[in-house]
Amino acid sequence: MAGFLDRLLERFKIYREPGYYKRYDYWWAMVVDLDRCTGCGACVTACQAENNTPVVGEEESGKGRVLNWMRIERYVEGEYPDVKVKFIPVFCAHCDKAPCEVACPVYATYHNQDGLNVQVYNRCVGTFTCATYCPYDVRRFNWFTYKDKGSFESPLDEQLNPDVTVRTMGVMEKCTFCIQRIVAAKDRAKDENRKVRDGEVIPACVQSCPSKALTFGDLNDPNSQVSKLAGLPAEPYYLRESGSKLAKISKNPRAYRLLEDLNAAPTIIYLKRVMKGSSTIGHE
Amino acid sequence: MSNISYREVNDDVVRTMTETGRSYYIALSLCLVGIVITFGLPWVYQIYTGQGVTGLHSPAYWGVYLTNFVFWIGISHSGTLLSAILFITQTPWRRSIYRSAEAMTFFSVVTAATMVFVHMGRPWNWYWTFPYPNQRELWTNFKSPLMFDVFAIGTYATASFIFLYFGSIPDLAAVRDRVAGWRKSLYGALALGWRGTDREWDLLQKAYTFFAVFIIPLAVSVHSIVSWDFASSKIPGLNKTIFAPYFVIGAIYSGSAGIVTLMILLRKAIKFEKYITHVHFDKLGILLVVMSLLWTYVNITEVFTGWYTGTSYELESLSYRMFTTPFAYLFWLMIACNTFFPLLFVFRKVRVSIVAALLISIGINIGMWIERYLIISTSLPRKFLPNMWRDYFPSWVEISLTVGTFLFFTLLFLLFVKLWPSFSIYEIKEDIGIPMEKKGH
Amino acid sequence: MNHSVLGFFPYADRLLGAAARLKQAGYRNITIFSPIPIVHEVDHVLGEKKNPIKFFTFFGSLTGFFFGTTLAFGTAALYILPRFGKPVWSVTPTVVIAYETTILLGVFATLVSFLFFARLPYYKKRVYDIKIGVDRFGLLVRAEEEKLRYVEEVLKEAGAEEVKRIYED
Amino acid sequence: MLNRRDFLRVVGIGSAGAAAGFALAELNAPNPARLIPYLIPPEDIIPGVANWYASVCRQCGAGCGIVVKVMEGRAKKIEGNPIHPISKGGLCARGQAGLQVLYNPGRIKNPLRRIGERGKGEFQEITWEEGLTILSKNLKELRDRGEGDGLYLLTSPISGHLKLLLKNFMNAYGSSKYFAYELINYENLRFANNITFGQNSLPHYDIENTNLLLSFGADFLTTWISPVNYSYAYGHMRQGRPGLRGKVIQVEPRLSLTGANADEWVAVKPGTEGLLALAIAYEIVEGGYYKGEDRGKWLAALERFTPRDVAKVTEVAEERIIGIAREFSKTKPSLAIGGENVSSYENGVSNLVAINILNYLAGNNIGISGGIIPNRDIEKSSFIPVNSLMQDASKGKIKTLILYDTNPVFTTPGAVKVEGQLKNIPLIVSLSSFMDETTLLSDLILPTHTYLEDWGDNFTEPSVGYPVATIMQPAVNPVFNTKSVGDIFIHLARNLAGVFQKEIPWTDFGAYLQASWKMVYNKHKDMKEIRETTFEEFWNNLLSKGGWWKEESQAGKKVYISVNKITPYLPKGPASFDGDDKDYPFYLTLYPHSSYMDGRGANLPWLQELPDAMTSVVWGTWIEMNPERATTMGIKEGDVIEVESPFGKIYAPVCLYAGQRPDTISIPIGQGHKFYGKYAEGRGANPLDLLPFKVDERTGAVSHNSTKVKITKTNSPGRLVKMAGWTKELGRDIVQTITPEEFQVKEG
Repeated sequence: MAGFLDRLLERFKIYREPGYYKRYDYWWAMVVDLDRCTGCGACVTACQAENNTPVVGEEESGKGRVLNWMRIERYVEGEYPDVKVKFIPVFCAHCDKAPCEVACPVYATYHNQDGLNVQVYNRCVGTFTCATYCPYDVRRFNWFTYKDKGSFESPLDEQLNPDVTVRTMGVMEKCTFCIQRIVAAKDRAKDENRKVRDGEVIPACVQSCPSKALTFGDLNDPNSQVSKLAGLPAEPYYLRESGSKLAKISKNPRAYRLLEDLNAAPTIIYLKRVMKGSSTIGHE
Repeated sequence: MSNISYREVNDDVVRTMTETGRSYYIALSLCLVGIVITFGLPWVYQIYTGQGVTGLHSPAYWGVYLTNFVFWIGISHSGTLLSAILFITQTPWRRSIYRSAEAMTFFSVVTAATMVFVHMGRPWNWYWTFPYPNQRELWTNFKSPLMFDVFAIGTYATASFIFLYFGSIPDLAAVRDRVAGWRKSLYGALALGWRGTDREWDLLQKAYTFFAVFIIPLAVSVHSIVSWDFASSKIPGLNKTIFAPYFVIGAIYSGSAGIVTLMILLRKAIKFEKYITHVHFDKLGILLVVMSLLWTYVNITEVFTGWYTGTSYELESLSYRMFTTPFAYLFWLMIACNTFFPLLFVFRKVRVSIVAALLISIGINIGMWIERYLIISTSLPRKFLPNMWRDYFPSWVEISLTVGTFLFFTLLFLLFVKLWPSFSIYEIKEDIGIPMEKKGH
Repeated sequence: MNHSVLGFFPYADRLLGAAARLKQAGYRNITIFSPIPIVHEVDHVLGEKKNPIKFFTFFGSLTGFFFGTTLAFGTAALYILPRFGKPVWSVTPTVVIAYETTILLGVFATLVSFLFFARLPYYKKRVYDIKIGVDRFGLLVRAEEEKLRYVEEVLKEAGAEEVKRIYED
Repeated sequence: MLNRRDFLRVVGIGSAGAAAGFALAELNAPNPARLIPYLIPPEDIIPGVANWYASVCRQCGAGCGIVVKVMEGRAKKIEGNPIHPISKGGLCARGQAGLQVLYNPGRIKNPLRRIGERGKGEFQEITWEEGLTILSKNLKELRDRGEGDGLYLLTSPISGHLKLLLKNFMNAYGSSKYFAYELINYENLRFANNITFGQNSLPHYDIENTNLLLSFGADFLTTWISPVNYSYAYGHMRQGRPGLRGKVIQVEPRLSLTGANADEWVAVKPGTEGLLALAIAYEIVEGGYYKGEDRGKWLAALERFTPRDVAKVTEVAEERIIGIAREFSKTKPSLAIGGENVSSYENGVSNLVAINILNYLAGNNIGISGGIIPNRDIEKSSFIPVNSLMQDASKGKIKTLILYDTNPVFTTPGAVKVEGQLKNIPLIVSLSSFMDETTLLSDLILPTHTYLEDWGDNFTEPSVGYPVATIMQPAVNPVFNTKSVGDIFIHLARNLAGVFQKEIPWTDFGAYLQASWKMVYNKHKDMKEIRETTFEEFWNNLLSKGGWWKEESQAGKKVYISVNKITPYLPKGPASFDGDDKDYPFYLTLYPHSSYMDGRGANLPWLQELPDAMTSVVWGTWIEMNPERATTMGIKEGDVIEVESPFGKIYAPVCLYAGQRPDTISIPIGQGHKFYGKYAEGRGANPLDLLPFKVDERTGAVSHNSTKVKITKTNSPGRLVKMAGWTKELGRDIVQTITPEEFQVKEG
C-alpha cells in the first residue's frame, strides 16, 4: 500500500515537471551568425530542395502563400545615403515553450525527446491555431493539393526527396531541422552504439550556407560547436525558465534570441551583427 | 393583457402552428434555395479545392469564418441567459418572449458550430476533435483552448436545448390536446404524457429553477472560453486579459439586440402584437442602453490598455485598426452603431417606437459583427515580425458562406415557429393571472 | 375497491376551497389538475412537497467534476505528449474542462430525476381531460366507493361545473 | 586555358586531398554517404541508400565542386563538395537549382529539324542519326566547296578538355572561327590585369585574409566571378579570425547585396568610380603613403585628380575620399577590387586599371596573403565582341553557325538586332538543352545533356591561390533523348572521317576524357605526389574526390608598375552615357539578377520563387528607384512605369529602394524571355532592350551601363510581387547589432 502511494507520488512529481523532460536525449539547436550571413538565400532553396516544398507560382506568392519553410527577412535602416540593410534568416525556432503546441486540439504538434517541436501531418485537422499562435510566422499551410496544381510537373517530380513526405491538402507544416537526417544519424549512431557526433547531422540549410553562417548541433554537449558559439555551459536548461535572458548567461557578447521577451524559449540562437551606428547591446 | 381569455391564448398559439400562409412557404423555399446557393455549393467547392479559395494567408490564418463563429456564439448568449436570469428574478415581462429567445440561442449555437467545420483545413476529420481515444490510445489535447471550446459549446448546446424543451412540455401537452393526425402523435410523444397535476407542476418548477441556475454560469463560461481562443495566444491585439468580460458583455449585448430584432419581426409575422407589447420593448430598450454603456467602457479599456503598454506591437495593431483605411472606417462605424445610436434609447419615445428599435438593434448587430471581424483581421496581419505583415480581406467564398449562415439561422427559426409552440402558453396565462372568483385573493 | 371522482372548476379558489375541506375530512389521495402552475396555493392547502431532485443534481454535478478531472489528467498520463513547457498534469486547463462537465452532468441528472419522480414519460391511458390543457381546473379524489358520494357533494357545493365518477377496472 | 602537356606542372596531385576524400564520407549527410565513381555497376547500389557523385557545377563560370545525391538513379539533391577548395561545401541557390535544369519540363526531348519558317517555332522530331547526318553532310559540302572557314562555332566561355576537343575539331576542319560569348564576362578585368600586373588571367583575390576590402561595384557575394568561394572568404574575413575582423567599403551607385553587407557604402555618381579611385591614388601618393619608386612621376600622372576636384564630379565628400585613402593605405593587408558594375561602363578597362593601381600604390598588395595572388597566364581567350560576328553574318561570311550553350539573341543589347543578322546565315545548328530565343531561330536542334548527365572537367579560373581542376561525371542517366556535346563532335568526326579520325579517334567523350587524363598520369606517375600505382586507382580517386588540387598557396611575385605604361589607360573623365541629361534625367545601371544571372536561370521555378535578396521581389522584373525621388514624381511602389532610352523602352513595376541614388534607376537582367519554357516565358521585361551597342573597344566586352533614361508613369498592367511586407524594424530589436568598438572590447 505504502509502496503504491510512493509510486503514485513519484509519478505525480514526474508529471508535474514543467516540459516533462528534465533532460533531452539531444538538444538540437542552431546558431546563426548574423555577421557572417550575407542574405544570399542559398539556404532557402536548399531547404526547398530537401523538403519537397512546392513552388506555388506568382499568383499565390502575391497572396503570401509561399511554402518555404525558412525565409530571409530584410530590414532597411535609415534613409539615403546612410542606408543600412540587415538580414536575418528565420526558421522554426523549436521553442521549448512553443505556443503552437498548446494550441492544437488534436496533438498534431508536440515536443519530442530531442527538444524538437514536431508536426504530425496525418494527425492535423487544420484549425490554423498553431500558425496563428506562432510569434515567428514560420508555419506554412497546404492551401491546395499542389501536385494537382502542377508544382511537381513531370519530370520535376523525379527530384522529390524520398526521405520526406509530400504533404497533402489541408495540413500545417514547418521546418523540422531536417529530422530525416537527424533520425538517420541517430540510427547510425545506435548501430555503432555511440552518441551522434558533433557535426554529423547537418540540415540542408546549414550544409548549403556558403559563408558558414549557420551551425547546427547539440546543446547538451558542452564541446559541440553550437555550445561554444553560443557561449553556453553544459545543459543550460535554465534557458527555459521564465524571463531568462540569453545575454545574462552567455559568454558570447553577441548571442541573443529572437523576440526573447515573449518567453517562448526558442532554441535558435542568433549572434548579433557587427555594424556601425545603431547598437542594440544592453537593450533589455 | 388581463382582457385575454385562456382559450384565446391556446387558439393563438395553436394557430401559429397549424395555419400556414403562402408567404411562409415562399420564405421557407427561398431560404432553402439560398442556403444551397450561398452555403452548400461554395462549401463543397472549398472542401474540394482546399482552403486556398479563401482570402486567408500567412500570417492571417484566421478570418471571416471565425468572425462568424464568435458572432453567432455571441447571439446565442442572451436568449437562454436572459431567460434564466429573468426567471430567477421572477420578472413578469420575460414570459411572452423567452421561448423564442431560447430557440434563438439553440439555433445560433448550431449555426456557430457549422462555422467551425467550414473553417477547418480537413473538415472530413471533424470528429478527431472529440474526446475519444484513437487506436493508439491517444486522446485529444485537453490543454488546448479549442478543446475547451468543444466542451463549452457542447455543454451549452445540450443544456440550452434541454432548457428549451423542458420549459415547453406543458405547452406541447396543450398542443397535443388540440391537434389531430400526425401532429397528434408527434406532440403526444413530445409531451411525454404530461397531465398538469400538482405534483408535475411542482417538480417542473423546481427542476426548472436548477436549470436556470446552471445556465447562467455556463453561458458566462462559454464566451469567456471563446475569448481565450484569442487571449491565450501571444499575438498583439489578441493577448488581452480583458477579453473574457469583453466578449461576455459583447455577447449579451448583441444577443439582446438580436432578441429585439427577432421579436419585432416575429410579432409582425404571426400577428402577436397583443402579447408582445411596448412594455417589452421598453424594458429591452433599457437593457440595451445599459449593455451599450458597459460595452463602450470595456472597449475603451481595451484600447487604452493597448495604448498604455507603449510597445510597438500593441501600438501598431491599434493604429492599424483605428486609423488605417479601410479598417478605420469599419472601426468608427462600429463605435457609432454600438456606442452612440443605442444611447437614443434613453428616450422613452425611441424605446417604444418599433421602427427605431428595429433599426438600432440591427445596427448593433452589424456593429458587433464588425467588432469580431476587426479583432481578428487587424491583429493577425500585424504580428511580431514586420517582414511578414500582409493585409487580409475575405474572398467571395467567405462572404457567400457568411450570408449563408444568416439564411441557415432563418431557416431553422422558420421551422421552429411552425413545429413548436413559439410562445409559452402557460406562462402567458400566468401573466393573465390565475382565475379567481373573489378578486384580490 | 377504490374509485375516483373528478370535478372541473372554472376558478382556482373554488377548487382550493374544496380541496381544503376534503383534506380536513381526511381524504389523502387528492390530485389537482391545472393549466398553469399554482404551486404556492396548492402547497398552502395540501402542504409543502419535499424536493428529491436536489440530491440527484448535487451528485450529478459532483460526478461531472470528477469525470472531467480524470478525463484531463488520466488521458494526459495515458499517452504522454509533452508540450509548451507545461507539466503533463496541468491544473488550470483541467479546471476548465471539469467546470464544463460538472454543469453537463448536473443538467442531465436533474432532467433524469425529474422524469423519474414525475413518472414521465407515461403513454398509457390515464385520468385526464383536454379541458385542463385550456382553462379548467380539475380535482381528482380517490377513495373507497362509499366515501365518494360525500366527495361529490363537496365538489358540487364548492361550485364544480361538472363532476364525474371514474371507475377503475 | 591549360593544355594537357603543361597541365601537371600546374596541378600537383594532392594525396592529402585524396585522404580528405574519405574523411568526407563521415562529414557528409545522410547514411554512410559514399562518394563513388561512376564506374561502380548498378548492381552494387543498394536501393533506398543514397549514392553521392562528385562533380562540378555549371550554373555559372565559377566551377564549384559539388556532390550529387542519387537514389534509384534519380538525382535528389546537390550539395557543395566539402573538400573542394572553391565551394568549401557551400553552394549558392543557383547551384542548388541545378536539379531543375536536369528535370526541367521545358527541356528539348529529341533532335529537331525546322519545318516552318524561321522563328515560327515549327519543328519536326528526327532521330539522332538523321540529325547528325544532316549536319555532317552540310559540313562535308562546305569543306568540299573550300569554304571551311565559313563554319562558325559560338559557345559560352567553356574550359577543360571539352574546349580542347572543340578546338581540335575546328582545326581539323580548317576553320579558325571558334568564338565564345557571354554577356557577363571578365574580359575587361583580364585586360586590365594584363596591363597592371602583366598577367591576362583572373588573379585570386584573397578576401579571406584581407583586413580592408575596398570594392568598387563588385557584387562578389552574388554574381561576381566566384560568389560561393568569395562568400566563404567573406565569412572567414568577418568572423573566422578571432579578434580580427576585416572591414568592407563598397563603392557603387546602387546598394547591392555586397554593399548591404559592407560597413560603409559610398554612393558614388555612376561612371565616376574610376576617378574616385584615382583621387584615392593621388591622396595615397601625395600623402606619402606610397613608399615605392618614381613617386614624382605618379604625382604628375595623377595631379589632375585631386580629391577636391574629384569630389565635385563623384559627389563624394573630399574628406571622405581622403579618409578612405588613408585607411586603405594604413590597413595591412588591404585589397581593392573593381567589379561588374565599373567594368561595364564604356571605359571599363580604364576604371579597372585605376582601381588595380590602388593595390600597387598602397604598399604593393600583390602576391601577398590578403591581397592579390596572381595565377599562371592562360592562353588568349576566344571571346568575341558579338558585333563583329554579326558583321560577318551580314557580309554572308558565315555559312554554318553552330551554337552551344549561349543565347546571344537574349543576352545582347537590343541595338545589335542579332535576330535580324542571323537571318543571313544559311544553316544554324543549336546544341542546346532548352528552347531559348536563339535556339528557336536555328534550323537544326541537337539537344545536349545537362551537366548532371555529362562528362567533363573544369580548370578553375580564378583558382584559389593554387590551381584547381574539377571532374564532371554523369550522376544520372540521360532523362531525355539527348547527347553529350563532346559525343556530338566525336560523332561528326567519325562521319567526316579522314583527317578527323587521326585527330579525334575516340568512341565517345567519356573515353576521350579518360584517355587524356591517362596521358597526364603516365607522363607524371613518377611524381612523388602520385601515390596511386595504377591509372584505374588514380582515376577512381580522382572521381571520388571530385578533382585535383594541390593545397598550398604559391608565393606571388612582386610586380612593378611603370607609370608611363599605365598612364594611357587611366580614365580621362567620367564614363560617357547616351542620352542628354535634359531629356533623359536618370542613369540606368543594369545588374545581373542574383539568381538568373544573364537570364539562364529564369526557367527554374525554385529561382523564380526565391525572393530577391534586396527587394524580396519574385516572379518578375522590377525597377529600383529612390523613394524620395519617386514621391516627388508621384510614383508609388507597384506603379508600372515606362523606361525609355534613346534606343528602346520597357515597362515594369517600380520597387522603392532606399539604397538607390536619386539620379539613378537600376533594373536586374534576366527576365523578359520570349521563349524559355513555361516558367520564364512572357515574364517581366528584358532591360537589355534599352541599351545601345557599346563595347570597350580594347576588349569588345559589352558595356551595359551606358545610357541614360527617362521614366513616365503609366497605367499598363503588371504587378510587383514582394515577399516582404514591411522593411522597417520599428525598434523591435529583431536584427540586433553591436558596434565594432564594442565587439573589439568584448572579444578582448
